[in-house]
Amino acid sequence: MADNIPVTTKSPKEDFASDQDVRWCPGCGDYAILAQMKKVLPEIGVPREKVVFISGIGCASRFPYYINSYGFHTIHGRAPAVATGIKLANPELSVWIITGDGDSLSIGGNHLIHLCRRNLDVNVILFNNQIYGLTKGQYSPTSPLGKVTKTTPYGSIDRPFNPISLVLSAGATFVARTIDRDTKHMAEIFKRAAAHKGCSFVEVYQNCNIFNDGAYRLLTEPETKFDQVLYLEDGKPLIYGKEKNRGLRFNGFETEALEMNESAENKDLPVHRENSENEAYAQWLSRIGDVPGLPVPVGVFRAVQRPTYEQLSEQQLAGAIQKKGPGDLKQLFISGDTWKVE
Amino acid sequence: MADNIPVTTKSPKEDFASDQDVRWCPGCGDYAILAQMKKVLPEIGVPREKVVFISGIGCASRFPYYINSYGFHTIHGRAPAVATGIKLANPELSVWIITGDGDSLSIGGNHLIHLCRRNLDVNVILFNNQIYGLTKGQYSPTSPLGKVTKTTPYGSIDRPFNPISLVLSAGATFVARTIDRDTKHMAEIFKRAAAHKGCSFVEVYQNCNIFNDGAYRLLTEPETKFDQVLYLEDGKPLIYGKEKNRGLRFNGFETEALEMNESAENKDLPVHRENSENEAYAQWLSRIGDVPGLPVPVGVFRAVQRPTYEQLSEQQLAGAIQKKGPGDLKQLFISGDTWKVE
Amino acid sequence: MKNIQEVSRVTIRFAGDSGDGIQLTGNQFTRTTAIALNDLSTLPDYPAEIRAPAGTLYGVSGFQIQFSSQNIHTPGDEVDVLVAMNPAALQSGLKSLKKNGIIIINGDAFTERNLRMANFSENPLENGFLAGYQVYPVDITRLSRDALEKIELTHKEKDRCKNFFALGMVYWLYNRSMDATVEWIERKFSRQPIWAEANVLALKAGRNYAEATELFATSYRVPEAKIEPGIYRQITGNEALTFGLIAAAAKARRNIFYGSYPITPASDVLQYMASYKHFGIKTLQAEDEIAAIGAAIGASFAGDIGVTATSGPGLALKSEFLGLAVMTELPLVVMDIQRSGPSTGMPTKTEQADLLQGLFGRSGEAPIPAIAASSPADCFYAAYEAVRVAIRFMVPVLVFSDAYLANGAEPWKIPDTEGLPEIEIEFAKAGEDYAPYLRDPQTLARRWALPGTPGLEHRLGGLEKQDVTGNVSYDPDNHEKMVRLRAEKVQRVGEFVEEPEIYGDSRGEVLVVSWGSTYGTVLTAVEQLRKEGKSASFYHLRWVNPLPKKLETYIRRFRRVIVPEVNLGQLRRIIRSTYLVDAVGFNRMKGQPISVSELKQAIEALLEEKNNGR
Amino acid sequence: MKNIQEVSRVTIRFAGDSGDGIQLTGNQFTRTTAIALNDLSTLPDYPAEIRAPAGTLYGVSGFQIQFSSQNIHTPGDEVDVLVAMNPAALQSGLKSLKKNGIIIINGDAFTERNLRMANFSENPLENGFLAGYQVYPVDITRLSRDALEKIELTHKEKDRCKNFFALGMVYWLYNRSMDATVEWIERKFSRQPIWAEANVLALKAGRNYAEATELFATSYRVPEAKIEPGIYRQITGNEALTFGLIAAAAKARRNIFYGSYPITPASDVLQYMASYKHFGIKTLQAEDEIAAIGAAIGASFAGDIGVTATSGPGLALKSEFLGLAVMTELPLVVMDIQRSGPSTGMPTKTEQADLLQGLFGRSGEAPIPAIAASSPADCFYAAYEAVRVAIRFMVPVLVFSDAYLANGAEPWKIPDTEGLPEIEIEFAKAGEDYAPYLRDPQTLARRWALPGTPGLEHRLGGLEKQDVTGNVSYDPDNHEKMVRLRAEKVQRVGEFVEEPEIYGDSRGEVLVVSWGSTYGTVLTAVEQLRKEGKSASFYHLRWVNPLPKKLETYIRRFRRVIVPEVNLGQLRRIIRSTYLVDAVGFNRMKGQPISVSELKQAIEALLEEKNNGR
Ligand SMILES: Cc1ncc(C[n+]2csc(CCOP(=O)(O)OP(=O)(O)O)c2C)c(N)n1
Ligand SMILES: Cc1ncc(C[n+]2csc(CCOP(=O)(O)OP(=O)(O)O)c2C)c(N)n1
Ligand code: SF4
Ligand code: SF4
Ligand SMILES: [Mg+2]
Ligand SMILES: [Mg+2]
Repeated sequence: MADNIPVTTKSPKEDFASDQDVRWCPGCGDYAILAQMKKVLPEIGVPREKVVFISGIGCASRFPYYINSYGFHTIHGRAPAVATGIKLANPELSVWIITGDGDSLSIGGNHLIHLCRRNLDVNVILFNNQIYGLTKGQYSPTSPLGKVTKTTPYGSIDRPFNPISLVLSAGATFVARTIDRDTKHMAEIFKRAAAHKGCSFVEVYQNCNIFNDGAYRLLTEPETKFDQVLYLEDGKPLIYGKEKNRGLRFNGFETEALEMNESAENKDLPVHRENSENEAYAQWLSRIGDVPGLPVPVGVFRAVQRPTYEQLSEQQLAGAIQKKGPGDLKQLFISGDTWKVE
Repeated sequence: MADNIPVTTKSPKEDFASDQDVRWCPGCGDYAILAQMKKVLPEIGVPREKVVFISGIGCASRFPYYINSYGFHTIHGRAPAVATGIKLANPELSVWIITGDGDSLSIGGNHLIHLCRRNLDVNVILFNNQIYGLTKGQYSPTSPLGKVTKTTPYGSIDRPFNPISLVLSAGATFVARTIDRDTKHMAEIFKRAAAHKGCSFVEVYQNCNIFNDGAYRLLTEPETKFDQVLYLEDGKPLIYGKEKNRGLRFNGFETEALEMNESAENKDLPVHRENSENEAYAQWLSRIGDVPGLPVPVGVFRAVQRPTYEQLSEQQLAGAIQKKGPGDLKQLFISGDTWKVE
Repeated sequence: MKNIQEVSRVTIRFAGDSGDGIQLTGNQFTRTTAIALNDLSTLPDYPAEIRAPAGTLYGVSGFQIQFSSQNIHTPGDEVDVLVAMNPAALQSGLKSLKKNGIIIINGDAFTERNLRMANFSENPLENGFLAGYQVYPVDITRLSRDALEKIELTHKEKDRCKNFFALGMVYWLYNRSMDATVEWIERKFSRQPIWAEANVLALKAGRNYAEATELFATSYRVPEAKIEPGIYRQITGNEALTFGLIAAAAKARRNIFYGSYPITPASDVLQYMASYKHFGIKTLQAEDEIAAIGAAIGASFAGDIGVTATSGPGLALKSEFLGLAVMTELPLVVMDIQRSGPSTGMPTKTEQADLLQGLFGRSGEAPIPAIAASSPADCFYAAYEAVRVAIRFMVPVLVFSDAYLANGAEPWKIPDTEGLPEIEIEFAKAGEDYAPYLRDPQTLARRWALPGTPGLEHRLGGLEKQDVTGNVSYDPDNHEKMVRLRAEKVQRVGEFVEEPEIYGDSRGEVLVVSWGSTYGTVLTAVEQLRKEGKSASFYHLRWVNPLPKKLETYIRRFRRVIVPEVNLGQLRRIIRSTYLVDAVGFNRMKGQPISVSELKQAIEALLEEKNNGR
Repeated sequence: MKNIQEVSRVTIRFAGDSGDGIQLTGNQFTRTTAIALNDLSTLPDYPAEIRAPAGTLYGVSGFQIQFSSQNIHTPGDEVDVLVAMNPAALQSGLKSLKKNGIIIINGDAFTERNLRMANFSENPLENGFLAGYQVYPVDITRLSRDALEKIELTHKEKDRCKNFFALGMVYWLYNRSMDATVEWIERKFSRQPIWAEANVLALKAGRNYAEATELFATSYRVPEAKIEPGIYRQITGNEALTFGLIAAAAKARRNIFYGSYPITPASDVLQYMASYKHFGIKTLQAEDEIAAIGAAIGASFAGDIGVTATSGPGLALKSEFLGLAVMTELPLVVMDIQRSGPSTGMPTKTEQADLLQGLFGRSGEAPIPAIAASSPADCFYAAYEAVRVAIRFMVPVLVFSDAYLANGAEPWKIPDTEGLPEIEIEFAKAGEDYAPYLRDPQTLARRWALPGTPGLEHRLGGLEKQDVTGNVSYDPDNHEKMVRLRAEKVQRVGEFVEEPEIYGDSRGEVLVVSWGSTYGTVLTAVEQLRKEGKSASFYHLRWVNPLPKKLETYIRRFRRVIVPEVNLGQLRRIIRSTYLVDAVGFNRMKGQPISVSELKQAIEALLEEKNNGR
């Protein structure tokens, strides 16, 4: 079952646009993400002053300047650390981490996986453009093998990370993917991420039209996208294609692609379960997109409930006070062995 | 199919014992690992001068001092970085990274996963004692939830990493686990790791008898170990139990445990495939040990062949020379626009 | 028939295998000494290894205490009494033993194997090697076993009591009451009466043995010292840091967020802090030092008091985030418990060589105020004041301690909580016209606005900030202005905090200037010199950045300035560049505190220069 | 009917949108100027954004060149000619324009929208705002479209040629031949003849327009400068670093291992290095700066020459590993291309504020020799010498450059490869009795032993090393010895490298001491003052650690010492502490090089003090 989406009190007409000039390149996919975020935020029921955007460094990471909420543009790769402190200091805040593929998977890889395992209730939005944008076009940990970039004139020899797989193995409790060009889907996923209690990770395929234009062309062009993208829907079979006539199923752990003459919707195909207990299922899904010929799943790969870090932390604090009484400075000082000099 | 084990030229009676006093606590599991390593090294066919041990900081990381080969006791968490430089500088060296659970999964988590994805041909031996030994008993990223340690007097609230799952998702091509007390198995796994071309990751369950004694007691005590440990063997079914009468199979992605009255060896159970194309299979295996009631798999989870990083790097170098001729300094200087002043 | 001699100052060193209970013995002796109203100072000295093999030189665990009827400030250079539980303890302890000093030896431990491990080719008890000392070999192991004959413990278990036997002997030697220790044992082992009994028996047996055998011809008494009335406790530097933070948080009525990553010798602080959750303390054992400070900065942004602590290599990792803290002007406390470097160095040993790293180890012009604790108990006040300044000035503040202070303990007069200076915070208020980088004209602090407050939404970051608005700015003149403002703000801290007083005359021949944990040593040296009528004074820095105004005045009034440090001259460099004074250094890099006598010699050499015509 | 005036020195600034091809235009002008045998110096000035929206102030891309018949060393303080392709370029360029300077303006770009974006409330071409300048508004867009009428390109495409139209006009103004540019265009667009044709047409049209309309009453000629014979090329600082490394590796007959993580303004070096794999260069784009230096250290251990480069925030991250490099005494080169800080600061702007971080930003006493490049071309020699010293002394070496040098270019006389100093390595040999920490008595270097060599197996690490054997040691005296040996080794570098010479008299009134990229500015200022008969001399450091012996001699021979820096006085602090001289600072923190005229004033003020009785 998916998480409930408690879109309760809509903040009445709050405007999340900030007064800063947006300084991305014209045509950058980041604009679409910003637009959806500004659209979604008023709908998630958290007033502006309780929203905090935290980012590292990169084109993506300029995002906080463009949202009129609290924000922190930190240093390269370290937004999860800062977010952890913020959320533990004030668990009531709605905390969003905005990061790029370099920021979160290169220099910041460790903080990201630790964030996931701790299951802090924050939302990570990873703008994956498979390139370092801000530093003008070096390859990133998601650039494909053989990719020619400024620092790989002979082609990259680093096998890319699969971010979905990585955060799954690190223990993320909500894992999803969406595409900059599919704004409706993106908005839906952002809302789901916001609603999820626990660490939500959203990979957004984002086009960098300056240094890596067209990285996702197959997934966004009308001629190809229907056969290249599989929309995950909880409780629904894994089907795709313009006519919904293509489907996936697993045989053991191997993937079978099926093509039929008619819609596959009511065929006997295994259905998608976001909350499948065994992580291996989502892991399997995460690898499908890497296989040539198979579609790239977008949507929610996994959504399960686990206690959040800040809940547990608050509980320990409360428990300690219950057990020992609220800390008393005088008592603290005279605890242990003391002696009196008259 | 498993990797071939090319135990060719045994280094004749080479002694890998160094002249340094071993300074681990009496009773520490590290001794057993050291002993097996010293036993295995002469058998892998690499002369002592071509062996390099690289470590970070921690009890485990003192290892290089105790092996008479080249060694480098670097800084906390960073052994993979140093190893990468060593291997790229001289691909002929047999490079071993020795690390602890804190060293490799806490401060060094990022370097570890990047090492895996690059598939450098090195061997990582992670001594997992679920604790920080050297700094005297703080919890680590593999300590279980609720664990009381010096820094978690109220119990840990951090969900532990599953190291096998993590390195699998990062792309490690050889992933195995063994136990300090099972010295024969350990030796076998070390040999397999050495033989594997590519990044080999071996998790060794290691007892820290001072700060975390008995973390693996169930897996090592004769009364319990047979029901708690499942030995993975390529091409063999997943069976365990003193009478080999217990078995595992998957149904979809869910795990079924079977118990029979007789040996399960010839029953119709799925067999273990180290080189299963889909990573999800090994991921499934990796999670089994986390489920109460199911056994902990040890052995080789995954072994697949991918080009190694240093091969690709050397190829690019050779290719560049072939294409452009060996670099000529004079030509370099006068490349581009020049002009002459007479 | 006791021959009692009065002495004013004694140094004892207990030493043995780390399994011998040396630290415990030392602590008991310390407590008893404190209750007997002597002033005292202690120095534990652990082996680097977790469990070093018994009998090895590198496995020796030591505990040194100096106690006196006068005020004292160091655990002593030279040892009067060495208690050596094995040959290795003897070997390593001899270096610092006084001529004709007393050695109490556990003769049972002088086996061939142990002798070999301790690098003795022959038994030093037999070959005259120890001539010139008063040697008392006692079969401590056997005697304590004998004393516990009736107790149902194995031999091995009984041997764990032998440290109390030794302690009993020493108690006799210094005419100490055993009551406090007996009471402690009984409290400690209230659930294991057999152990309580055994330990008490061993203790008494040791004392009785010394008495009955008239082992020592003379025993000693150290008269009471004049000690300020009050309630006291022993406190280590790391405990004191913890208490200081907790006290400051209580006074500021904010929570502490303590993010850290274990590293010797700072790990204790995280451990202590984690046990005080009922004070509203949140602790995070982060994945590394970088995340630890990052989380602390985040917590400060959200309204907690962000604190992190580490040692040198960890401070290096925090450098980049420290730059962000400077730029975002958030309150933050960063404590560096220095250890011996460079690199991993000698991680269990002390040193003061992170000063320049702390002051300058960041990219760009990123000044940070820094305070240094001068004794274990002073760590309390240093931490407290760091929080006060961090909040008042909206700056990161560095606190320097070191391994010597961290593990060392001294009696601490428990302060009156009401008497601690107030810590007030004035947050920006909902609805006000908030400019994130508008400054208080006096402190130059910007105002703290908490996420969650309507109307104060703003964005911080590491890009250069426009004055007042805090928007990103690449304007050349703005940058120049902001760089200078940040520097000026740090200088203003100097007007807020109290400047230390000079010890001794305020003009004269030689001025000794120091910082941090050398305090006790320098004070002792200068005290002694002054008693000898020499013209030496002492100025000990509390804030090493900014420097106190008075320092210049004093420097100009002395013919010579000397700066003793456990580094190659880091403060000296700053003093020379700031005041253009030819300050000389006294520098020792041995992983140990400097010694009073060596320092005295160095000062005397300066004093004598004049006679030699300088 | 051309009225030609001879001038000795001109500064031109091209400015426009980043899409306007400004850098390309500047580079072509530079090349032509070089071929015309003027001395020159250039300064590109990119916007911080990747693709800033057209017309914005922050999106202005600029390129400044000073050229002269004399030797010059800076791109000029004040601009003689501003080519402004749009209102924003005009707005931001006016600040530095000389009184009565020439402004060539693309009138077509002065639309209402562009004016608004450039913060002009009215059109400055119409309201007398530009009185006091020689203003030449030309409809460059329209005119170049007209010139390309016959070419089959869209309007938008044709507009991409308008920079050549502007360049053509400037060529006319300075009596330049267009041959070199025409030849370049034809070579560059040999596969797209239509573009070749269009660009050449636009270029010629611009020149013809200037000529035909007699746009400028006067044109100028800058006579040839005296330039050393040789083959020249333009080189940026980052290119020069690359070449220096490659040359050193070739001379040492070892491979370079270059590990780095992209960061402005150091990323180029990684990019260049990656393209020279046929020189046996291995590059690793590491996951972060820490891994980059770690891999470089590993590579050095295994026998490559390990190199890494970064900027300030990245250097902070490398601190811990630098400590390891100091302890393990491996050769390593670490280059810091400084940018404006603290924290992220103004990442595209220049600054010199990492000096103290570089020298002191590590835990413990961890000294490192450091060399600073003084001009773009000098980066070649700095990198080369760094490798030499790293290998000879078995030490990490820091190379300082900055954004100004990195992106700036100057003509470089291509050196004779044979003439470069030799770099010899003597590895330990198989079978020898190898002691890892046995030292060369002269350099104090230990010997490099390569994994793979039988019999030399040894283990390095960050724990303190025993002298000679390199075993782990906690011995107090050994630590003291090793700390001092490491420090002494760095001092010995001073005996190996050449000391710079003073410029000007070797005694006198004011000595200017500087380091790094201020070289050109300071030299110019001192040159000018000396021409005016003032007693000023100039000593520019090459190695900032250790300091040259001569420096003290000179410092003592001048009444005053001034240290100009793009920081708050970092070298000044070192000089003051080392020589106890009351060196004053000249400090500007604007993300830009300091200006000659301001510096001159500061020096003059010092010169005049005397008259005022100091
Ligand atoms: C410590 C440090 N190292 C390097 C950089 C330079 N840097 C800034 S952003 C970036 C990578 C940007 O790539 P990504 O995270 O994918 O973001 P994008 O620009 O593509 O959105 C790098 C290397 C930095 N700012 N700080
Ligand atoms: C930068 C840095 N931070 C912290 C430390 C302290 N430290 C040394 S080892 C260690 C953790 C050891 O745990 P693990 O890696 O599990 O190794 P073990 O001792 O258990 O074998 C820590 C925190 C350090 N040496 N350097
Ligand atoms: S460089 Fe790429 S990612 Fe960055 S703003 Fe431009 S288009 Fe977007
Ligand atoms: S502390 Fe634990 S891991 Fe370390 S040496 Fe001792 S027993 Fe082994
Ligand atoms: Mg990116
Ligand atoms: Mg461990």
